[in-house]
Amino acid sequence: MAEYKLSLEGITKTFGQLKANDDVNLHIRPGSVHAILGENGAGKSTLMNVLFGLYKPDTGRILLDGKEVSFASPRHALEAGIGMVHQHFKLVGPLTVIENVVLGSRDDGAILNLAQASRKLVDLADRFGFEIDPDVPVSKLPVGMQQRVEILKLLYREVDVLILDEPTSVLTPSETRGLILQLDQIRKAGKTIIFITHKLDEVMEVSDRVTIMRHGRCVEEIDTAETDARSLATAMVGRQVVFQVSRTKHDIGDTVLSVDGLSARNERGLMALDGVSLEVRAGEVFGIAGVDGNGQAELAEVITGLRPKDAGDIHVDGRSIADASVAQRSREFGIAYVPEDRQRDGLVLSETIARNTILRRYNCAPFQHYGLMDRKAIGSHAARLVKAFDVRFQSLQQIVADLSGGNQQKIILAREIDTEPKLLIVAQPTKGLDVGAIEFVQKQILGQAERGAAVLYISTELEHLLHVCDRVGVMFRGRITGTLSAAEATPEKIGLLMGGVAEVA
Amino acid sequence: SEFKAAAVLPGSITDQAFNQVVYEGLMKAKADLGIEVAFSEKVKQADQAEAMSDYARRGYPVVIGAGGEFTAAATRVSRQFDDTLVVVINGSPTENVATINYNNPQFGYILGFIGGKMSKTGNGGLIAGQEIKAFVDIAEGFRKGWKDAGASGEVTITYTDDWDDVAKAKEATLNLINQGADVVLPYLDNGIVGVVQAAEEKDIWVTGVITDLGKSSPKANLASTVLDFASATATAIAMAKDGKLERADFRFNLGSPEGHMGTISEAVPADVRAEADALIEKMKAGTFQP
Amino acid sequence: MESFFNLNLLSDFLSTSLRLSVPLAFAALAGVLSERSGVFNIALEGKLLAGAFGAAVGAFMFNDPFAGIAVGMLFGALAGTCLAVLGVTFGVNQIVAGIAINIFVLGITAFLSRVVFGAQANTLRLPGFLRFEMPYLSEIPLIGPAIFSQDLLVYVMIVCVVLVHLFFYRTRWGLQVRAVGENPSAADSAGVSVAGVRYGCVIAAGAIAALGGCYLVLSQVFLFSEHMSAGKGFIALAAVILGRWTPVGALLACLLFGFFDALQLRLQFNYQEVPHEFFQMLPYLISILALVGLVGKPTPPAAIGKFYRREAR
Amino acid sequence: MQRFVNSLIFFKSVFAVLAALIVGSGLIAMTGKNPIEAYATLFHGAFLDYWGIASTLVKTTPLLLAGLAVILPLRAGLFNIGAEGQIYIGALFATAVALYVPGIPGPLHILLCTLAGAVGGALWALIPALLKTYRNINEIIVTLLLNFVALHLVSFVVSGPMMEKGAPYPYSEEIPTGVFLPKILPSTDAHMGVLVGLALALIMFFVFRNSWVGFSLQTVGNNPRAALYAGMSVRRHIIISFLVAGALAGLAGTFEVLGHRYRLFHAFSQGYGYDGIVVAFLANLHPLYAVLSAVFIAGLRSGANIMQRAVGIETTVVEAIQGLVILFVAVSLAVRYRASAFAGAMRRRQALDNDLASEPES
Ligand SMILES: Nc1ncnc2c1ncn2[C@@H]1O[C@H](COP(=O)(O)OP(=O)(O)OP(=O)(O)O)[C@@H](O)[C@H]1O
Ligand SMILES: Nc1ncnc2c1ncn2[C@@H]1O[C@H](COP(=O)(O)OP(=O)(O)OP(=O)(O)O)[C@@H](O)[C@H]1O
Ligand SMILES: [Mg+2]
Ligand SMILES: [Mg+2]
Repeated sequence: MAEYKLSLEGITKTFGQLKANDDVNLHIRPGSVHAILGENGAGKSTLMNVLFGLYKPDTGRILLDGKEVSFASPRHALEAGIGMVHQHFKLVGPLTVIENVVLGSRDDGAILNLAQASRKLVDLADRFGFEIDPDVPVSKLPVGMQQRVEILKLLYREVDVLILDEPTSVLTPSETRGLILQLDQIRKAGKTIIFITHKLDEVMEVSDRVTIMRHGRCVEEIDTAETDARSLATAMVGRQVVFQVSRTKHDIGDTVLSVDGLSARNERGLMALDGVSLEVRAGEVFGIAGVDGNGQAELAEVITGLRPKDAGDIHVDGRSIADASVAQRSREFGIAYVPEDRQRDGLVLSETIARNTILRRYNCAPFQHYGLMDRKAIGSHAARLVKAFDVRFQSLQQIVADLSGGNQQKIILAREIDTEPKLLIVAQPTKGLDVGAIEFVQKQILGQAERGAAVLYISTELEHLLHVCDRVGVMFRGRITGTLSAAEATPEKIGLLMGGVAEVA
Repeated sequence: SEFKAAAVLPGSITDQAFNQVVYEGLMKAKADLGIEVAFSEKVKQADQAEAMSDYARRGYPVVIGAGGEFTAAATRVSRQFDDTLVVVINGSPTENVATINYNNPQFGYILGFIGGKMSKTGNGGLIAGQEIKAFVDIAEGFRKGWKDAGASGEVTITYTDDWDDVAKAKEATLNLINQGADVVLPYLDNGIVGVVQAAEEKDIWVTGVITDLGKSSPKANLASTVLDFASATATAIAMAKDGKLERADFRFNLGSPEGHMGTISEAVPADVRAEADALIEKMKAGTFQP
Repeated sequence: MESFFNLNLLSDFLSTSLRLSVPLAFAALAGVLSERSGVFNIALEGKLLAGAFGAAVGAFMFNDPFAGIAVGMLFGALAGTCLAVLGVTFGVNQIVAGIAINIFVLGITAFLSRVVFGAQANTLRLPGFLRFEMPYLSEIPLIGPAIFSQDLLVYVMIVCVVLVHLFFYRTRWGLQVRAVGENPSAADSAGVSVAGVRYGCVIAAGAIAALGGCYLVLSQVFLFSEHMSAGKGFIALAAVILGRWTPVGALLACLLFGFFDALQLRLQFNYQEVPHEFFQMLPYLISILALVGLVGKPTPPAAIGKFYRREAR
Repeated sequence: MQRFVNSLIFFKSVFAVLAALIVGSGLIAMTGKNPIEAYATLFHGAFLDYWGIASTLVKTTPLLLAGLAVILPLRAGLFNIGAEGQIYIGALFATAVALYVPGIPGPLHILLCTLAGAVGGALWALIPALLKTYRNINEIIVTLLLNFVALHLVSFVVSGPMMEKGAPYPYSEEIPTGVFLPKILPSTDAHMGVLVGLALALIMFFVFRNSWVGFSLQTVGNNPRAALYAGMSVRRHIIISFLVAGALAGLAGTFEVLGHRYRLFHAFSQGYGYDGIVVAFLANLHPLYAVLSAVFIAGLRSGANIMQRAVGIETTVVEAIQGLVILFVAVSLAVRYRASAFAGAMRRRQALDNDLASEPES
């Protein structure tokens, strides 16, 4: 057996003028879990896409079991026993879960036998503690579920090398635990795992060895046992990172947002919000915890006007916003919103950075006069935002699709915060961000609270909530099952509420 | 210099019908008179005026527009080009333009008369691409003849909305047959083939008005007249060459070299033939006009 | 009106409806196949015509209708290959490519038909398929004569619909086609060859649409005439959408269309005093009404018409 | 530099045309004619000859307007296959006003007819727009089907209520000479419509590029969910873009009548609406390039007609060559992505300069 299961040697990949991977060398031992760490845009996904045959490298070679291979397409990689969970899901929306899982696999002959495949899949899911209905179209699933489908798709194929590109970013803590335990078993079965994540504790827990990437290069490779989270973070970002963004004391003011008995339906016509009431005051950060898909997204959408309500009332500064349009809520009532799915809802991917920074104010002064866009104003506005938020980019005329996920998120955040909102709603704002970026984003959000904005902070990441929020409400099946103050909230209490076990008055 | 003539045709010169016949007339004139000829086929309506004026500009003393839809454009073209004589086949009489027409009701009448005599069901059918004047006149004559023959039923008209769609024409004919028609008259271009096929398959009669269907389908042909646009075209060109074609309306009656009876089926009894012949004579003599 | 209740007439009427829908159905089925794989197929018209021409050439040269089918399908497949090369490999906008193919086929078939058949183009009677009565079945009242005494290609059409349906929903490749049409990048990552699937579908679609042209020539009129597809490819395109990109749905849509086309001929007959244009609008208006009446929205395959290039995001 | 790249791209299309013509010369040779002579006639007839230019301009008008009618809704992500029907209804409205609203001084009457034509087209386009917004019914199929309905409707009108008495063919009476559009080339058919088309293309270009309407339209087209989030009304955009597109197509029909046909003919459009799709795509949905592609196709058509008349080449050959040309040009446009990677790099470079120049001082 070769010393390395996989070796990537001298991989360079450029997009236009950007060197996304610059002479990268990576060696993976058989039967190990190898973590790859790096800031947003460091080139991790690009490297994995090269390995998986999706991208063709400019130079460099790949050795599998000591033999040089070259994958013209993912099919060849899969045939060689390499599988990948993509950061941005590669799922076919209208197809069911099981159809997505068996797609492209060639072991069941010409005729589809979905029933048999479903049984195999459900067995597999059980082993991970994943609950999944094989016959639902994937597009009807919440993001967290889709993530699970991605992982199951890979496990179902029984490949030798598993590439996992941020598989845990939308899983609940218990699901993450299930996955990590399973990864352990898979490794014990002799398989090799490449694991990309921004969560240092996960790295410390599962990996045997870590590679750190920065600006398209590998800057460090080290055995996990010989390092700790803090030094990993420093190596990754190139500076010291404060792990816990600390809250400075500030005053809580009058009620800004009050939601009263709000009910609404989701796309499938099912009750997604079922009589939700809550209040958020100026300067306060109110967290919404809960397993993904329990009505959090719908709550944000109803408040911002993107989804009609069935019943209930919403007041901002004491005025009802029931009849206000999306634009009015944003401009007159000062509601800013960072949506959960940034690529689907928050950005126009095929548009330039400059134009995306004015998306919600495109027809307001100073960006337009007499119907005409003011390019200068737009340009200087965009330039100011990207500078203030440290967005990594090449040009303001670059399309947003070419930015890494973290930088895309920064653009949305910059755009929303720049309006100095009265009410800031953020949904999963740190999803897929590196530690440095998380720190930055949380600081910005807290900064808004300090300025006097009311903040509604929706997240599935308990730890983040506990760091940032004054109060945390827990959602379960469209209801708020309990609200805890920062002082009384503990992961255990919240965990119980999230499962709907207890209802605290 | 040498005499030249040009024709602008809306359809294809191989359509076995109107366009092909006019084209053949042009070729006949070329052969008989030894003149230079030119033509444009499949000219879209929007380009018809342009095509005619282009020929005029190129110095053609005679430009023929094949079809009534050229009438409007012809007026303008002849206004613009004094030296060119514009001829429209099936056109409505227009100042400064020579129009060539047949006495269409006569042709329709005689076919309707024979058809009415021979129909067992008493029902006849007409199939046309579109509702154009020439056809409406034929249909009117046909109906009159049908009635005068003493047939009991109705004559119905179906429009296929496409002069060339053979399959559609065939289905339309089958439909007429299903409804009881046993004599049909097609007024189509390529579509005629479909009508004749249906008639042959269902063993009913067809009557040809433009071309002699007795030649292509002796089995189904009951009676045909020949609107010999080829001769008409050639005649017109010859007259123009001699400077005899006036800017006025020419009308060919049934029984002229340019428009006459074609094949009549053996199945038509002698007495019916005689009656028909008498009617033709009357029409020729001008004592009877349907 | 009485004639409507006459059993023979009704059965003739149904039979006409069916015959009018057959070429549409072949073309629509082809449309479903290629659009499900993500390739927009406005070239159906050209493929029908290419098939018709091929059928005539084959039957003329070899004096055998089966040779006609073979050559017709070959020509259709060639037109399909052309669309695939342009749309899948070169990334030419598929609508433009399709329109260009239509124009080209229209010209070249007319030109070549004059070369091949010469002056006899329209008097020719090519060998074709005749209707035959299925024993027993054709004696069923009403539908017997309408459905069970047609010619070979009608049954081929029905078999094709069933086969494509089974292919889509019961086979591994069918699943791949559906995936490629929805999300090529996901299918690619799952190890499906996007270009391979699209080539296969578009070429097969060319051959199937060509069968519609074969039907026109070998079953209906036994000769080739210029532009004999007469816009049927575009109606088929509408049927694809009306049938919601499913084989059976498309067939039903074509039958609906054929039914109302037959009905409009009949109504013209029965109501001579009503301007015929109103009846001629009928099939189109009914299709629109059918769309309005259907519940739920038809969603096209998401990737339809989009060129897939791996490294673009 | 940018301009140089653009001109390369432009020349690539020219090469494609040449390639198509070379392939087509095989066909011409098969008929026993001389290809070089034929092509010389085509080119000369389309672009150099006075009458030929006029005929090219006449054909350009409906092609350009129909092309714009396809481009506009596509910016918002909607496919208007219905320009053909909108042309018919526009022409119908315009003709009705021309014939039945007498006693108005010429220029005013022309204006009124033009307005009526635009309204007619817009109303016809409103049907698919409403069905799309309120019932989510695929606009491609509705516009396609409505084309046939419009065709039959006009056919009915001109062979019935509007038909000239005793006319040999279904067409309306001639419109009064007062509403004839002014000519731009004396004693030809070339009329003012082409100037209107050009002006509208310029306006559309300007609106797309510089106004917030262009911005929101494009956002709706690129990502409707994000558009909702940005506070744009997706419905309103759909409806308005269809209304305007319908009006543009309606103008195409109007100018056909007022410009050089002077009456409403049965089936007069013969596919301008579908040609508009080709124009739009060859122009890559750019309103100014649409002018070029419309002139190009118009020139091809009128040149081909002249070639047929002067050299005696069969139409079937001409049709096949037209198909070849469109195919080849389409290919050449698609192979652009290499060039455009280059163009993209240039753009970024230039943008970088912009960035530097406008960086706020600190
Ligand atoms: N297809 C592409 N076209 C152009 N640029 C690209 C493409 N894919 C990636 N990039 C660029 O390459 C760089 C590396 O991106 P990559 O997605 O590999 O980062 P990453 O390390 O995975 O970041 P993240 O943690 O945010 O996922 C980024 O600057 C990104 O904008
Ligand atoms: N860094 C910058 N500083 C100042 N102005 C800038 C900067 N970057 C871009 N701009 C200006 O902002 C404008 C808005 O960008 P946008 O993407 O809307 O341009 P555009 O309308 O697409 O231009 P084009 O038609 O050239 O593509 C740009 O036209 C440019 O003039
Ligand atoms: Mg990544
Ligand atoms: Mg730009």
